[in-house]
Amino acid sequence: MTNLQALYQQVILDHGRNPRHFSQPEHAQIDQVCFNPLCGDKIHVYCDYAVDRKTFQALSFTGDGCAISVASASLMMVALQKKDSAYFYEAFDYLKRLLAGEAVDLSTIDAFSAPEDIANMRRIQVIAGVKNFPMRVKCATCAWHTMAAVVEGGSEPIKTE
Amino acid sequence: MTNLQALYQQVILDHGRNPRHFSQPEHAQIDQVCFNPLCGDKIHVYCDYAVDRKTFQALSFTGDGCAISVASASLMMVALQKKDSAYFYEAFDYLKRLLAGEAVDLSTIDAFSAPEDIANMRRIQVIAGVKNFPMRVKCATCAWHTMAAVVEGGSEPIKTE
Amino acid sequence: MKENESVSESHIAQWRADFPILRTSTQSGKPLVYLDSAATSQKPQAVLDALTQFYASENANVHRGIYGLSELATDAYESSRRTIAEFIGSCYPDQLVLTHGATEAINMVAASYVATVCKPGDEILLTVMEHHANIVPWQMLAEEKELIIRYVPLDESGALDLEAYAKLLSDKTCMVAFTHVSNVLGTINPVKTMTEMAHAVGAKVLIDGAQACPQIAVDVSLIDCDFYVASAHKCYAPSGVGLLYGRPDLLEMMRPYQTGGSMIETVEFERSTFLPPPMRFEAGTPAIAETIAWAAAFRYLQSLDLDAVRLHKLNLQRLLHDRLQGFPKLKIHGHAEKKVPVVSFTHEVIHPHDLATILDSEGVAVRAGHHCAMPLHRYLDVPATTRASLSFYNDATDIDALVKGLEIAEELFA
Amino acid sequence: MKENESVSESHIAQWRADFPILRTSTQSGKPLVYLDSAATSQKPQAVLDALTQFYASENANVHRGIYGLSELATDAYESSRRTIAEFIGSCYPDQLVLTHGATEAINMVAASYVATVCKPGDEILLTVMEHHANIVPWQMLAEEKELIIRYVPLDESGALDLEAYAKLLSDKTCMVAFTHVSNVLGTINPVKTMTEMAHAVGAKVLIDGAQACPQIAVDVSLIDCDFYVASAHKCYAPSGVGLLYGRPDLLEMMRPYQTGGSMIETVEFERSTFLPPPMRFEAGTPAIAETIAWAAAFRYLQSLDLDAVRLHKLNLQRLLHDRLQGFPKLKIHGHAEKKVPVVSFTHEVIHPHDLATILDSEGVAVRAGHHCAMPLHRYLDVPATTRASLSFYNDATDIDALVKGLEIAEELFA
Ligand SMILES: Cc1ncc(COP(=O)(O)O)c(C=O)c1O
Ligand SMILES: Cc1ncc(COP(=O)(O)O)c(C=O)c1O
Repeated sequence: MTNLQALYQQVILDHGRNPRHFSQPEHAQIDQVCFNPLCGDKIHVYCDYAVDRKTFQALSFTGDGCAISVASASLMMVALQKKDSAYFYEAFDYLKRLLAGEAVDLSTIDAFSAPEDIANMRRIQVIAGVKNFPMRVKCATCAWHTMAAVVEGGSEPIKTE
Repeated sequence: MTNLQALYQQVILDHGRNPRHFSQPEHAQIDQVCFNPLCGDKIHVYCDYAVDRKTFQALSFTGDGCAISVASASLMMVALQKKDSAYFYEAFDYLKRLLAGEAVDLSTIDAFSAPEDIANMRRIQVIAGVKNFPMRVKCATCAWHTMAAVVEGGSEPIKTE
Repeated sequence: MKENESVSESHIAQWRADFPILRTSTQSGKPLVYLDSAATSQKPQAVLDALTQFYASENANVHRGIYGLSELATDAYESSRRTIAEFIGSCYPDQLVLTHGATEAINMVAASYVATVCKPGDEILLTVMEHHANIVPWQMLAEEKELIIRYVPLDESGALDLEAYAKLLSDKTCMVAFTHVSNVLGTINPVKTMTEMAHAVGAKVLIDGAQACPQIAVDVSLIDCDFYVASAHKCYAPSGVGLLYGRPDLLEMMRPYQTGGSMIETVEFERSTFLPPPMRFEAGTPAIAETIAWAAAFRYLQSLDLDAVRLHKLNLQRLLHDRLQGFPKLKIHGHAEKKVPVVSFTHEVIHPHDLATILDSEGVAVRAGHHCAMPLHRYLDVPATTRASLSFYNDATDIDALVKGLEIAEELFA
Repeated sequence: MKENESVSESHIAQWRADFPILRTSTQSGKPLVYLDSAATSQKPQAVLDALTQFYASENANVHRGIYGLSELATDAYESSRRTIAEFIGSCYPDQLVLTHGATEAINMVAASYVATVCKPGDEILLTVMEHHANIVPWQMLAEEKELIIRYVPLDESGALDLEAYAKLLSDKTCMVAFTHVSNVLGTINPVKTMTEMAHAVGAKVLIDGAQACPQIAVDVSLIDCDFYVASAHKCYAPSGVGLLYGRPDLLEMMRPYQTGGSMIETVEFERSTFLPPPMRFEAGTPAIAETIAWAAAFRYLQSLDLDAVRLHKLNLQRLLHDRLQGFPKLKIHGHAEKKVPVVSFTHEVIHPHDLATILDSEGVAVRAGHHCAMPLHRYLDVPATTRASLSFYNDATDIDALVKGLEIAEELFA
């Protein structure tokens, strides 16, 4: 598999073309936007919290972007439905380690014990193909940074470069 | 004679050190200044006209400058006493031809027929040594440009670079 | 040479050989196919030699020394000003201000000319195809001075809509600023006509020549514009230097922009007086070697068979359009009748960034994004485009490589 | 190494060998004796190589491309920013704005910071030894904003009069701007103390490091100044680039200076938003290769035995003063305790221009005039001076040549 094939694996192409949870709710408690001024890409993440103020009740996104950024956002959406911020940080940390080139053993991460969690994280593994394309890493993390801002309750638009 | 010796001939050193007609009159009809912003040199030329409005009645100068600019001003002063603007232009033209490297035959210039005129112009010849030092040509012509402004009746300070 | 005639291979091979970077390979191991000349041009050996020679044997500061080396440097610098002035058809080198780039030149005109002559309510007329450098300085000025900015729209082909332009011009228009050649669409604008029309209502004209200077013959005297700007780095020369041509009466009345050494006449503790143009606008030590190398780039260009260069670029442009039209899912933005070999396009399926990455893996360097023309992209209603911009050092094999890369991309995304 | 110890000849010979221009001869046929490093420094081979290598194998525009070459260029440019930041002791590269020179940097602070915070009647405190670049921008601002400029005088030795400085500081002082090292007197100013004193009255401090960066170790974090500026061309690097270090909170609140590409976040037809510092202040294509070559110059310097360099310059300075004191008709301006090997002098009989011409005929390049410090010359009551400014690539034979030239001049004018 060439670097390019590793980058554009079927999962990426599929999620890039048919992003999941891709919709703009009429009302969202939180609407956070990530904007890349150098290329013009823009991703909105919408979120409602459950009554416990912790669980992501409704989580969706919209935006214009390349296959990598849309697929990464879509995979994140799938993984985070009905999860909470602690889980998000675990997942983001996992992604960062993958992007740093680490071979992560999923079974060592307590947060990912349910079969569904493991399946989601396996899919997220394909995003790591971007590590050989430094200029594109920002595409892969754009939605995740936006999500971090959602969790931290910021309201300023997020920028990546 | 090296280029340097040709530049700093006795006449130049003498007029540089003891400039003739170097004084500031109490009242002068015309006070024209030449200023070189790049080196800070400044030369004032003072002039009164005779009743005919043509003959330079009183002509003197003051200023700070290098040996070349002061000597050239001094030699000009000597040459132009009691002369008129037509004569000045002849003399300036003569200087310009020398600076351009021409070997000028004084006897062909009608304006310089009196022995005194010829002696003055012979002395002015030494200024031509500056032609091998392009950065210094402006020093040699500073006073002359000022005099041209006097004759043309300008009142703006003259700048050379 | 006639149109449709082709340029001899040996000509093209020689031009390519003059540019050392074209012999290198990319990280993917493929030979470099450089299709991003609109962002910055590559530099011929003659320019590298001029830089090295200056630093190794003539380097001194200019306008300030009496000694021989400084005189040499000053002569080289000032004669470079003459060469550059000649190249854009400026009759007098005194009309040529050396800046640090096209961007600085536009900022200078906004701050030192327009800011002093405009009145609240006056209008600045731009076009929707401008580069940010020819938009943002005017927006800043408009905010400060309560001016109104209007934009000339495009027709279907990506050319300016001259009827709309005529209607937008009025006696309220104090400044019209437009690009000579679009960095996205490749369109060559009818600058002489547009200048005449602006002058007819009493407006002044600034032309952004950043993309024109490297591609087409420029003659500011013929165009009769008031200001013209360009950047060396797009003209086969080093970064860090650019030009502002100005009509002498306008330059004369303009207040200084930056202040400091070299532009002053006298400095006293209380106040200072300034030199006439162009020095008035060149504060501080200029980009000496870079300016000298810019003149070397112009001399290099002049040494080429210019008819052959022109024809070769025309052929490249046609070939590029033809080959791209072979991809039904690909849309080219910009089909103006007169254009340079700069083509921006979008793909129905593949995002410009993905395309650029895939092309890069084939050694093909194209740009993806908004190309510093966000408003134009908004106007075209696309978030980003992929741009291939060619120069005379490109050839048909470069276009083959682009096409092959596009095929690979379509396969991958099929 | 201890003081008075001498530096090995082979060390010095190696340094000289690193600078190709030092192997050339002047028009007079004499070997070049370059004593004008304060105007601009010469460039080592390492810098020429960095330029050539970039243009021949890495050239692309920065911050804009996805392809590998553009990534290489961007990395090289941004890592150069880090190198330059480190060199002046700036902890974070984000505090380092790349400008086109010290002059632009000062103009930027005047327009984008002081203009927005000062009130009519506020005072700007300068010193009488400032270069025009650190006077004229403040005069322009003072005129526009009704500010008052005051000047710190000198003591006999050519050092700043710190008592007078203390008295001039008040709660009206909004900005204090002074040079780190005088380009005429060679004086090294006590910048840390002066900064503390200014901060104690609530004033901000800009330090002009144009002469300091090439000569002494600079640590902006230690000095704790608010702004620091310098020029690459005086630091053994190309022309066309300079720096502005700024305290992050001040940079953050500063409005953009020039506007255009690269410094924007979004551009719409109506308005634009801007990137955070340092990008906010870097409109247009920067001097890419020149910045990369500047970092190469710093790396070259770091590769030297810095103790030996320091000692050698101290020895040169002493030797220069000693030898010049052998001419009773010659007056040295500037005997401060702490100084760099820059000496300006006047001669009772011989005008500085005549001296420079005579020295030039011996191959000795010195500067004559006001050195862009007219007010200082007025203050010293001399119309012009002759200046010999040395760097570590000079040696004792250069001083011999200067002395021989002075002897010839005195003979000629005897
Ligand atoms: C003390 C000082 N400040 C500022 C400058 C201006 O530097 P530049 O001309 O590179 O902008 C110089 C150099 O001429 C200088 O010596
Ligand atoms: C049309 C146009 N105008 C202006 C500019 C700005 O040029 P620079 O970045 O060299 O100042 C560019 C280049 O990016 C351009 O393409």
